[in-house]
Amino acid sequence: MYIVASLAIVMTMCLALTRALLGPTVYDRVLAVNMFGTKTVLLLAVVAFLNGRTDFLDLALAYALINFIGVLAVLVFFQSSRERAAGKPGEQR
Amino acid sequence: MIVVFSLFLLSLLVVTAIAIVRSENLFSAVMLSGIFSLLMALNFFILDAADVALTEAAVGAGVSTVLLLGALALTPTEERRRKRERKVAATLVTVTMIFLAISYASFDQPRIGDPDAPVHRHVAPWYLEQTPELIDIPNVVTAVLGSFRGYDTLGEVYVVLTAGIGVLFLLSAGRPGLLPHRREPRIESSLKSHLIPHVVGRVLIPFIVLFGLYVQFHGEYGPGGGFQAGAIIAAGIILFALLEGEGAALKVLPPRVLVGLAIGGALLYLLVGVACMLLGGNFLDYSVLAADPVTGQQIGIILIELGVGLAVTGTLLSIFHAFAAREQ
Amino acid sequence: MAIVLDALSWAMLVGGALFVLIGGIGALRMPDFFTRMHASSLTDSLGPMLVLGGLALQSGWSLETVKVLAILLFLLITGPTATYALGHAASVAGLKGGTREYRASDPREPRA
Amino acid sequence: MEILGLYNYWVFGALLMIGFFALIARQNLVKKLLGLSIFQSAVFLLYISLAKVEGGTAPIILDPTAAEIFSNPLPQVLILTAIVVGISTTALGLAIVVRIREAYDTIEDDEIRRLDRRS
Repeated sequence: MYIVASLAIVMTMCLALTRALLGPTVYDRVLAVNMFGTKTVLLLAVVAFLNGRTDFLDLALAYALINFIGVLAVLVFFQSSRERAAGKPGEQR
Repeated sequence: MIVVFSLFLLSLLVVTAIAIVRSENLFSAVMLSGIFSLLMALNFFILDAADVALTEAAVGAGVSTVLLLGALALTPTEERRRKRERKVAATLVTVTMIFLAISYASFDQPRIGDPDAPVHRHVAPWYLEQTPELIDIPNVVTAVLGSFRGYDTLGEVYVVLTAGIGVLFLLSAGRPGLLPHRREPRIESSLKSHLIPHVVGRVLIPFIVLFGLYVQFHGEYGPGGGFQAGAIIAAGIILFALLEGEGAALKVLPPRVLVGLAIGGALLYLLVGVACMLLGGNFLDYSVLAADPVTGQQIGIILIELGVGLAVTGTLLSIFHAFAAREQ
Repeated sequence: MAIVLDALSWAMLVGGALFVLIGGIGALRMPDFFTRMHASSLTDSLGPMLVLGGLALQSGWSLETVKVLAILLFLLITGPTATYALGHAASVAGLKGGTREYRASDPREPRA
Repeated sequence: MEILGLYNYWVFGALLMIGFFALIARQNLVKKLLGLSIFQSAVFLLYISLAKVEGGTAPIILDPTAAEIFSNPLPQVLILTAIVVGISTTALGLAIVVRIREAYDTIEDDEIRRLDRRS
């Protein structure tokens, strides 16, 4: 059963990767990366059970906590590049 | 069955790498390299390297994306389009030839996972055999990292520190002082105006730092150690900087403190080694730190892991702030 | 009792895997960004709930259960937040919904 | 099955060469750095693949009396430190790119060389 679950997750990762490759907008890529991160957490958890080394759940926990930062960093990047494009005063480039 | 996964994930790795090189927009290349890092961690995990996978997770998910985006904010994100050049074709041919040569050479290599391969016949069995006896901690990786090959790790910590100092030098040129100083308040790019991410992020920060501390001090018993913990804690504080604006993060942890952490951590490692010499042992031979050699080894490993954690946190955060300060 | 729990956890695992897969297909096949986000975000909450719930039932009552539930908790907090933030950013940037293909007038990649 | 045991080497070779290609054929300096980090990851993958022992598990000995097979800890230690070193050296490279962009207003290698020749 673990095998079935992990196979489905790996298939989904494949689909998410395809979406990241196709784009077309930059938001699709960010969405795909976010999806990929969630699937990574799930796969790590399932494989930890599959191998019987459940002490390695720490890894999945690390990703569950940290993946969020990447998306937020992207948002800050968008925001600052929009501000810069709007030519806010005091922004010398 | 796990073999099939492994093959599949390895193939995805190659696809992603090709996509990174082909994409003309640097932003999407950075996004794809985030996926590359996730895949890399999964592959490490399936190849039984839990510690390495945790390191890749800690570094790749938080710090690496943030640094690349910080640099992209200072450079054009679009790669200039150009006609297909002759040089590209020639390179492609050369690269393919070398790839074929490597593949051909691989037929003489031991199969992956072969227990009789030369790698497994050298010092590794000795490490696995002696760790419970000499150091008595479950995680052999931490034992080798901290004690058996402590010299290597010392060198690596100083390489990280040197790279951090280099970044500070390069990015602080043209302004007074080496450290990025407190600046005039300005319109900062923070997520303060976004209520939901702001609240959720603030809830998350203590858990990330707590988890970092757990990884730091649980490194003897499970996957973890100073390098992973340093990267995770740095990621937590970077999250704070993203939410509250970079100035607020600098107020909590000023540049001086960060540089102090980096240098202090590296010095702590060195001083543990010197203390061993003063107590009559060899450099970085922790057995002399306590009456019982095994306890001495454990104390030594905990101390140097602490030094590594401090140095990595300080260096990564200094690098992050150096990029952010350049943005204005 | 044990067999019931076992069967329940297997059912949850397989069901969760199914939802995850459906979300993946949706994210690939849907026609525009917001519908794709719809497909992936809903299943990103339901899938982990079922998969990790199944794993928690498997592990009995131990430290592993706590860890699995912690992972689930963090995923449930961060996933929707990330989706909200992304959707907000996309709509502020002027990306329009509606079932049509990408048009050249849509904001594409940000320029610095 | 025997031949599949070599697959990791091929992936290593492919990644190595993809990174190398980006390093040589791409003019954009950030792209070159990304290529460098792919190159680096290829080496990481090779080391970790070598550390794998069939039927083994990660080298964390919870019960010293049990006769378990463990994978090789040494390459893992080397790569663990190398990952953190890798990100800091990448940051150093990015810092140099940022300075180049400020001095030349471009990060394309050929344009930089043209500007150099002109001055």
